[in-house]
Amino acid sequence: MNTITCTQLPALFQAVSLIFNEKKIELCDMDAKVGDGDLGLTMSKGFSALPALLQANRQDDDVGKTLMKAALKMSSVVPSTMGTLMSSGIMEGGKTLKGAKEIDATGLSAYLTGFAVGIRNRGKCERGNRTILDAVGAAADKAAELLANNPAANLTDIINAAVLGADEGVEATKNMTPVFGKSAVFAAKAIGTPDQGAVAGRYMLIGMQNYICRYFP
Amino acid sequence: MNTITCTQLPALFQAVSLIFNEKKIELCDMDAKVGDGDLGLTMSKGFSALPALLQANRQDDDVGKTLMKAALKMSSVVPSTMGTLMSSGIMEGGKTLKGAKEIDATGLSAYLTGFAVGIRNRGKCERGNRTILDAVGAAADKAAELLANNPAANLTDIINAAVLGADEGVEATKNMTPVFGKSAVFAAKAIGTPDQGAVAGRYMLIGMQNYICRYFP
Amino acid sequence: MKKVINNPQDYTDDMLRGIYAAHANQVKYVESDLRCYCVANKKPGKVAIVTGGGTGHLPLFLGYVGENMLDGCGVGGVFQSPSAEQIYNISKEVEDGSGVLYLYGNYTGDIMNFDMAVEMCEMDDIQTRSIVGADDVNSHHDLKLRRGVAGIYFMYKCAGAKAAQNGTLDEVLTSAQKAKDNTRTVGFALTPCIIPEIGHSNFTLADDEMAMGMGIHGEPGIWNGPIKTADKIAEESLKTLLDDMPVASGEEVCILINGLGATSLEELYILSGSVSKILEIKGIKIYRTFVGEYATSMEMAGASISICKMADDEMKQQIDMPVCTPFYCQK
Amino acid sequence: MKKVINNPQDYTDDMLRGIYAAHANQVKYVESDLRCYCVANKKPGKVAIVTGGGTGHLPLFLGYVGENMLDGCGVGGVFQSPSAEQIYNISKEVEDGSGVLYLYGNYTGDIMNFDMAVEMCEMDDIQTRSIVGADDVNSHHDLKLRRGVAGIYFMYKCAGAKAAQNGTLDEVLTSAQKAKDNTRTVGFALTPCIIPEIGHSNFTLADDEMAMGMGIHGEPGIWNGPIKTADKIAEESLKTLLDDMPVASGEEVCILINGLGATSLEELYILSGSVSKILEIKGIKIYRTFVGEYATSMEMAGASISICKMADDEMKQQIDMPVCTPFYCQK
Ligand SMILES: Nc1ncnc2c1ncn2[C@@H]1O[C@H](COP(=O)(O)OP(=O)(O)O)[C@@H](O)[C@H]1O
Ligand SMILES: Nc1ncnc2c1ncn2[C@@H]1O[C@H](COP(=O)(O)OP(=O)(O)O)[C@@H](O)[C@H]1O
Ligand SMILES: [Mg+2]
Ligand SMILES: [Mg+2]
Ligand SMILES: [Mg+2]
Ligand SMILES: [Mg+2]
Repeated sequence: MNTITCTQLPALFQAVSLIFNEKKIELCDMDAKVGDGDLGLTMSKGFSALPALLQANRQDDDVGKTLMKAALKMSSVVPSTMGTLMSSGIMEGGKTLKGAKEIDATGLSAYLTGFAVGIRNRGKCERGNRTILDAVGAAADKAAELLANNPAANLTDIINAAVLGADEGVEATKNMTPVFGKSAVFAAKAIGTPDQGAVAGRYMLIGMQNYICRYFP
Repeated sequence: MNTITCTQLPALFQAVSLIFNEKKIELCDMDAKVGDGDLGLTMSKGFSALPALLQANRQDDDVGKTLMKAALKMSSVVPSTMGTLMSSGIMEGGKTLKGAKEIDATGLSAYLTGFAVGIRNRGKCERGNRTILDAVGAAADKAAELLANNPAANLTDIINAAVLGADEGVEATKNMTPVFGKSAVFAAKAIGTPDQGAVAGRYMLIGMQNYICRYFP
Repeated sequence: MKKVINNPQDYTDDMLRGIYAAHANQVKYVESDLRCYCVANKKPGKVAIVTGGGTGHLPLFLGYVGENMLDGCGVGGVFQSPSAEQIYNISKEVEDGSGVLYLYGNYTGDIMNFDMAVEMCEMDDIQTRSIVGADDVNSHHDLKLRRGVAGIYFMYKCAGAKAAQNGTLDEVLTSAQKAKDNTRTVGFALTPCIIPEIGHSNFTLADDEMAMGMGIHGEPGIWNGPIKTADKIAEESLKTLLDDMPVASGEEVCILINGLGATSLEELYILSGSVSKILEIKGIKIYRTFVGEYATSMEMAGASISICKMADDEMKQQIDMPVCTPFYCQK
Repeated sequence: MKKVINNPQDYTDDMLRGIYAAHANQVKYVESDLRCYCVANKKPGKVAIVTGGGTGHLPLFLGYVGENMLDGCGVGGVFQSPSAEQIYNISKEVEDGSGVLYLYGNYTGDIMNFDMAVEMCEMDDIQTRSIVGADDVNSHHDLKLRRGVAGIYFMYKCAGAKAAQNGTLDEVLTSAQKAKDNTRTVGFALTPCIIPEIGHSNFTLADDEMAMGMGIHGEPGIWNGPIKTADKIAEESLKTLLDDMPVASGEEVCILINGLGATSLEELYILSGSVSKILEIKGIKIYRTFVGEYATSMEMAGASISICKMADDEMKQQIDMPVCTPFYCQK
């Protein structure tokens, strides 16, 4: 069936960890230009730990609760800004799935919206602040729009729409001025390049896309 | 008369301060090679202050008490090793003149011996330790010897003998190993050059010689 | 990198092991996690105060855990936040029915993790309040966006005193807030510091240069230029401080002259003397002067000047309350 | 020279002015001489303890003047002795019929001036005793010729406690002597410091080098070489210390990990952890651990490790006695 079960969650995020391992240096370099240069390290460290945490913290067959619990543990592994934001996103996304035994297209769209809400709440940020929210918020919107227009859309349709939204979101950050974190100090330097957190958000979605397109083509 | 009175004490030590002003750099450089390089400064600072202190602290017409009191004040001006030693020497030298209204040849010889005793007591040093004592001790001995052999010796004879003794004393320090103070740390460097404290002791005597030879030729 | 360390990766934990070995009768850790730092003997029933932040600022943050000050501290890696779970575990240990105040510096990573810990405490019905130190005037014109630096000491002192006197959670928060509202800091750096795992400094200053307004992680300041005399630095700093928070002639303040790590106590007292001279001319009374290392940046050279206006008598009593931690005793 | 100062010539007096302004209720000066540093309120009738030495080592020497520690301190210029007259004037102020103990470091200039002060006191029938700290093992094989460094803290602590308990002059001296006999120190430097009036450092060390056994004025040590790990430094230092003064398994010691100025507290605790690990293996019990800046050399980087063997219960009580000075509080 075209749904992701609790058993598959580790593999889903294994795909995310793969892409962050690939992009580690690229993200560190981006971050070093305007911040402390740890972004690639924390992303790959956090998502590398997540599959095992999903395994170890499986809550019955509840995908929502499992995501929430594992994400909380992941935040301890990488308590940096982006580590905490990613964990908060997954926790809030998981909350939308609480009680569900599997993730279908509607569930995935809800998860993505929840993820963006989690980021917004944790970061106390708004769209346009040049953060990861600009990528994942646009992604969630695009996915929700697709589902509204096409209630028969499947998991692959949803994640493809989300990645498209993230592409646009990342592009848009190029003209935004940072207001948060270490980059804010170097605001001038940032203009013209995309926000590194937004780029990381997009990579996370691409990692999920890689898995979904392969197993639910 | 061939004696130094209380009124003349400031001028006597003015002559000493003159020579230390001339030799300031030379003494600093010597000291810097094996110590902290302050010797020239402290000698010129201390002896420059002394004439006024002798003036201000004149005790009736007692040359001994006047020297003791002024030297104590001088030690506050330059509380470094050599400053304290010089003050202690003058104080102990002054003690031998306590009650005297003037310094004659016998008095000068006694003063020089007392000066050396003051240094030895304060420094807890012995001859041969490569210190100022090696210069002023030899000077006092030479002066006392002269006086013993020639009871009619005058002030000039005494101070000339003292300077001769100091010359020999300084020369002898070239082959001595330092045991005290900052130079002790650099013992090896010291060999072959005279001890800077001994050189300073000799200059003090030459300063006195300059005055005495001029006023009591 | 000239540091007395072992493996740079073990910097934080080696430091903590040293601290626990030295002060076993005063502090302990929970959940087998060295970074969950708690007071050994908590006064029962009182409001708990928990702080936290990155390593590299000793005695900040953990150094203020102790009698009449704080109850716990989440210890992050060098210049990194502790995790929400660590903060939560500490809170569970030190909370004793009267709630927990989270009092820490205004840094994104810390805020997020403390906020997350708040949510975790809520699930356990542990009452929490949060407040951040944000005293560094030169870091932002907007009060809310300023970073927290040495001035947090006054918040610790006042909140700690109120909690020691069995104030309620909201009263303790109010004391912290009052200290915050009345505290401003200006800092400057002379030399950078080195993060052990990175091994080289993240900025340089020429041999005769200082950086006014630089942050304790090396965040750029408002000017870099030739180093000024203590008198001139005091003058410029006090102008910045008093423009931002006016103090009238006759009013009383505490001053805190804080060393960033490598600046000698001799220099701090010279600077303190400069500050007190200027305040005297302005007719501003000094209630108490604190001089020393209160919030450092490892071996960074430089200092900060904080002013805390004495709002009322209660605040003075809080400032005067004796405290005792392994790192800081006041009688 | 990166220092927060005004005119280098005013370094010592500017510092003193800052100190008196900050701590007017605890300390004062006499004879209108800033360098005659005395406790403001002396406990009547007790033996007075007077120390002194050059400026540049804060909190040494004057920082230990205060409740249950010392009563006065002659303050010299940077690395220079105070004058005999200053020491004498301080003695007259703080002596109260029970005599004065002179307790200072084993340096020629200081010895001469304290000895001269002894003679001046004798003329006034003030009873004196003198003892010097000489704990630096690497400075000389002959115990009598060793210079005094951070270990003098234990002498201050024990003598101060005995005087506070109204011990006689000879009893106070005995307590100081017992602390001296049981204390040994080893130090090392990583970077030099600069005398303000000179303006440049008097030695250099390569970027990866340390100097084992170097003195606090930069006196050469026993080796210069690549910097070692904290564990290795602790190992070598303890070997030197314990070879010089054996401590049997089961015996108790205090340890003092002292920063020379620019070395961070984080590093000092890492080193302290290394020391305590090794002592534990040897079965030597640690009665108390002191970590911080106790005797510095302005902005020199480096540290020293002192061991003070607990000779008896009285000594432990003396070590435990609460003290409070403007620079140092222990509860
Ligand atoms: N308050 C915030 N809300 C949302 N995202 C934020 C916030 N602050 C920072 N970010 C994101 O985090 C990224 C930086 O992450 P990271 O390198 O972990 O932070 P740090 O500056 O703590 O090293 C930024 O590019 C931005 O996308
Ligand atoms: N204990 C001592 N007794 C006599 N003379 C001494 C003693 N120690 C040092 N000196 C003399 O003092 C000289 C150094 O004087 P100074 O530069 O003032 O000392 P420092 O700078 O080492 O304190 C030495 O050359 C030596 O002649
Ligand atoms: Mg970063
Ligand atoms: Mg010298
Ligand atoms: Mg320091
Ligand atoms: Mg320091």
